[in-house]
Amino acid sequence: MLLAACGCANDSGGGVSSVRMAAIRSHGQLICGVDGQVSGFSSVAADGRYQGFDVDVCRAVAAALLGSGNKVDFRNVTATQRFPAVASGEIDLLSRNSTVTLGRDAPGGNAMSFAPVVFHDGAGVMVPLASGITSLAGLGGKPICLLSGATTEQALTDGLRRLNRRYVPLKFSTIDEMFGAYQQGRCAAVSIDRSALAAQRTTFAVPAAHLILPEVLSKEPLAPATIESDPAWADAVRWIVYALFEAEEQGITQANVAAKLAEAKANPKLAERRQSDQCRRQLRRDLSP
Amino acid sequence: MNGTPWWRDRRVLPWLLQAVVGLAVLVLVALLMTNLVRNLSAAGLLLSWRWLGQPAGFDLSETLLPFNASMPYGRALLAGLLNTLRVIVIALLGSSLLGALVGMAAFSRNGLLRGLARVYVEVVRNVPLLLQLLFWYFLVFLALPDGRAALQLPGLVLAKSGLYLAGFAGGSWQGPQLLNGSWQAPLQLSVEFGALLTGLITYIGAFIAEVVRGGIASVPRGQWEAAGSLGLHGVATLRHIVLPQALRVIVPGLTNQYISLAKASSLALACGFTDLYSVAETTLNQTGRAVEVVLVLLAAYLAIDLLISAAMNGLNRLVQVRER
Amino acid sequence: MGTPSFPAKRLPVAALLPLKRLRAQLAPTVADGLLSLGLLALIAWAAVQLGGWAIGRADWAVLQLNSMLLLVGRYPLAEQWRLWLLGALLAAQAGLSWGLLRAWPRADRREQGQLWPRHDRIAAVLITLLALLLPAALGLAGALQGRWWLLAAVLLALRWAAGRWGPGLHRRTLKLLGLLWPLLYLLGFWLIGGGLGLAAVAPGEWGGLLLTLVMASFAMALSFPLGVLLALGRRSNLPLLRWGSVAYIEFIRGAPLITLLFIGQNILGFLLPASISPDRVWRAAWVLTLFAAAYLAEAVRSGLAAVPRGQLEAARSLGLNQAQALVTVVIPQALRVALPTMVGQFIALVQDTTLLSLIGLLDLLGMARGIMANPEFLGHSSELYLVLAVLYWSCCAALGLGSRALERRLDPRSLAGRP
Amino acid sequence: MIRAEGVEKWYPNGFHALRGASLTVNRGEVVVIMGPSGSGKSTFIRTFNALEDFQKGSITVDGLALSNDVRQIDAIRREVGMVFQQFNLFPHLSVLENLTLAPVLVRKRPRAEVELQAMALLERVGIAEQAEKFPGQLSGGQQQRVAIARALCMEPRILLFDEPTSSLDPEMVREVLDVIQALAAEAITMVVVTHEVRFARQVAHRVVLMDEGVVVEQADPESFFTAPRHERTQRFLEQIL
Repeated sequence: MLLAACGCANDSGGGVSSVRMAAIRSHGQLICGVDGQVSGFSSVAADGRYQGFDVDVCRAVAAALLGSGNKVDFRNVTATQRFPAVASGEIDLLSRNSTVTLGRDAPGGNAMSFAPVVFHDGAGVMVPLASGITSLAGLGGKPICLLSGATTEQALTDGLRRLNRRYVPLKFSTIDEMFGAYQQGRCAAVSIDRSALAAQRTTFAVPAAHLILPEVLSKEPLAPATIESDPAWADAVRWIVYALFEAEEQGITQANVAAKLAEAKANPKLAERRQSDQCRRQLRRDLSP
Repeated sequence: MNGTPWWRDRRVLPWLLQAVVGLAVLVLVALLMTNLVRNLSAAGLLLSWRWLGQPAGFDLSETLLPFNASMPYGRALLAGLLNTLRVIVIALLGSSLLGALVGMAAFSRNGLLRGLARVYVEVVRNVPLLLQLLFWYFLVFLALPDGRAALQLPGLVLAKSGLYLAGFAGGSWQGPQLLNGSWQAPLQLSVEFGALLTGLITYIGAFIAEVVRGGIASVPRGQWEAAGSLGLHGVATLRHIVLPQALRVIVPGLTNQYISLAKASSLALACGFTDLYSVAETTLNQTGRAVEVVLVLLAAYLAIDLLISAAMNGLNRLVQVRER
Repeated sequence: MGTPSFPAKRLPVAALLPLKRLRAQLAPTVADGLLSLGLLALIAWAAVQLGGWAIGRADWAVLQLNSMLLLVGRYPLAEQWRLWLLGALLAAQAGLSWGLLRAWPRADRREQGQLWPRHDRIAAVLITLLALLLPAALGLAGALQGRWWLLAAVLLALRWAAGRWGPGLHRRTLKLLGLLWPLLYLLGFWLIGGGLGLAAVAPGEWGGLLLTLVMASFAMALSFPLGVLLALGRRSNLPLLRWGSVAYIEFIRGAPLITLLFIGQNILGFLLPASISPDRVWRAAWVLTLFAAAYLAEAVRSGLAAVPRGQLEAARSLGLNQAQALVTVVIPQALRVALPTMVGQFIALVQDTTLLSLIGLLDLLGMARGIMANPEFLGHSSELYLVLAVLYWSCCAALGLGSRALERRLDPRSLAGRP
Repeated sequence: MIRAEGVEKWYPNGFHALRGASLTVNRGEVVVIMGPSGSGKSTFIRTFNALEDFQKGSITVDGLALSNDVRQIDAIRREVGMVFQQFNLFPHLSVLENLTLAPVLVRKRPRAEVELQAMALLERVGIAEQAEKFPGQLSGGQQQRVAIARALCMEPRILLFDEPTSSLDPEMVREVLDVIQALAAEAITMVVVTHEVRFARQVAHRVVLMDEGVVVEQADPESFFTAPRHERTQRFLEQIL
């Protein structure tokens, strides 16, 4: 199934329907936009290699398309730069813990084509334990540090509005500075995705001195995104991501992929296999000039 | 005069050169524009201003214009613009004052004062503004104590939560007061605003000091001597004789500094202040309207520049006329 | 404040006794004396605070641990020898040029024949001290310290050698040596970026001081010819060229750099076909270049305005065509007049590279901001700010000093042959 | 050598500077042009090497008709040297470099050869010892002599002098005029705009009076100064003598 899915995606790229895939092929590299500074999602190791969950998605797509997970040109994009970078065609794929929202998916604005959700996050709030604040309601009228342009901002605004409370937003352009200001005590709380809160808290001198409030302000489904005007390319990415899900469920890894393949070949009645072969033939017919 | 081939005719050549350059620029612009239109339409982002009326969904702090999340983007940008203007106006006055003082200090008889003025100008001008803004915000203002421990001066309290100034409230003069552990005052500024103002004023002030110094130095030495022989003392000479003449040189230099101040105010996002640029970035993020947002930014700053230029040109005319 | 006076009117203090001199400087009047006392107290207080901090609370570990990050960013460790090689070549070239400048003074120079004028001796001692003390003070590893010493040694040795044997060189050889700078420039980009047999290092991996210097030097080198062309365009009597240049210059000068960088990062992609996707670093480099060109054009324009019309006429009447006349006669004179303003713009450009950190690039400031955010070093950002301020200040001040030295060197010639 | 007929010129601001000026200069002849200021004499000789364009009439220089052909203009400028009132030496080049610049760049001659010739020329105008100095370090008279040497270094067939002594201090006028006089003895074709009556009497083969953009009178120096035929010449001479 993994290979089949990859195969489908692989072949559809050779045709004329996806300008972008043709460009990636001729370029020999996948240009992938990542954050580059969020440990766990995308960061740079001491040897200069990119690592993390978002990075792995990029590598998987490159492997499926170009045969090697190393044929990726990683570009760090800020929260502000990410969608214009996709829309303008600068980057082929955005894998930068970006939340799927209606506004970003719908035509007219940040018209993105989102791949399946790869991470379920939610906006959260962290406060110093010493402040005595234990719930969202305690934040009324207080300054809260935010990341400029992140979805958490809207979630927080809505969350407090439901409680009939307002707050003083302090916006920063980088995660680093936002947490810097928070640690210096400028704001009563800091708000961003709970995964990032948890990750950042572990780096604090005394992690236990900070409390992540129980309220989850929003659902933040994170997904890779591609340009909307190239559905074939979006399809390819979607199925590569599905293939990753499938591989994880079936326990297929780089180490045992050859064995699993042999197993699948030994059992020709495997329905999925046939189906995927059909899919491949069909695609070839469709796409051959 | 006849029989000259056109490609060697000096009446034709200038036009030929212009035509070639013009054509090259035209082709380049046409190419870029074609790409722009194609890429924008592919992304469904063809120029449109309807989004200006849609609710912004984000909140802004410290706006002159009342604003909340349900108000439209257009109003958010306007609020940002007003904040930018507020920074520019206050910083403009502050840096002019500081610059004038330091510029005049360069002519003090007191060697120590002269030296300090020189050191201030040389240090501040050669360190990037952005670094200075970060320094003021993270190292100075965020390091302020809060609550009871806050820095208390007559009529002014400096705390991490903000700057509190005395002022008229409810018809009476009121100083900052501590209520339930948080300060209250008729006039409150955020530390972000304070850091931005301090950074801009000290930085631009150093450049203005140089302009002022240059202006005073441009007044011939004979003017000082003439005033001295009339019995005028130093300060009076400066005020009545030298400065009016120096202004002729100073005002054009000031114009440049004011314009660069206006542009430098866009670095507000480095210290967390909500100015036009910062609102524009958030807006871009929410709407994806990169081209429109940039057009708004360019138009706004260009308008501010033109406004300053026009005002300063008026001032310049006044100064030059009085000279005659 | 102290009573203002015209500086030239000051007492001939050198003739007075030291104590009297001090009094004339610090307390010519009672009010001045009080002011001086206050200022002295302020300075003393600041010095005590700073000294106490530097000795007591400052923790330079943040610099020791991050020195390579600040210098070269994420530049691959295995390829860093290329940067050291480039550093050595630059030191060699700088030493060579310095020595030759002294060996070949203009016919009218005062220091003629002096191999080590006083300023040079001071500079040499400073360089030696810096190379010896700074790495040690930062507690760098032995191998790294050795490399810094080597760089300084190469610089001073070649300075000496060039000063010693430079006068014996043929004029033609000297001209060829002048070509070394652009050559080294190209070589530098090759060494940094790789390719042509060297492992490629993508611009995304350059960082810290390296990125700052690459960006600044790239923008300086390219904005220079662009700026000259724009200035010529603005002063041209061909309306299309003039108005085109004016429109460009005023547009760029009217917009804050951050919005232009914003265009480079967010809009440029829409303007280019999908097949062209320049790296984010190069986009920013080009934006900086185009930005600096507009400001440089204004500086050059003022220089061009200072060249009398007769110069062009004289050149044309000798049979030089327009281009030859501009290149050999008008532009060199204009540049000399514009030099101080131009260097001012270059200093501004070095400072402007810090804005790259606002668009997500890891220049020196961007790198430092990342390090400061690391909770491990929380509370020690003062040290970083101080070092950064000193670094930027040195770069800018060095440019300023260099330009003043160059001005002086050109000075006898600038006593123009104008009546 | 030079044949100008009915030259008319309007400046862009509408000023009618030349109103049909005509003049013929023969090979080896020294012509001095005089006239009140604003009479168009400078403009007139500047049309000879196309520093100024003109709208009507024709000019032939050394057999080549001046046209708008840039190649022809360059060819004429190579053969016509010019010395300016303000010297216009290149202040950023040494005296020697001032002389060698054009021959090396325009005539593509080897530098070493040009330098030899330049030194010889500097010797001739009496300032060889200043070759390495810069123009700013020379006196006005020395500068003008360098300018003459610079023009000669291109080996022109015609030399134009545009008020060469007008911006010199009185004591330096002589040294420059001596140089020009020596050149005249070598039978170089020269057109000199000047107010120096004594020079005109001694050196000129022909003196021309220009007024209001036309050539009013031309005659040999003797008759020009002693028996002017034209009423405007008489008035002019009364003013300057």
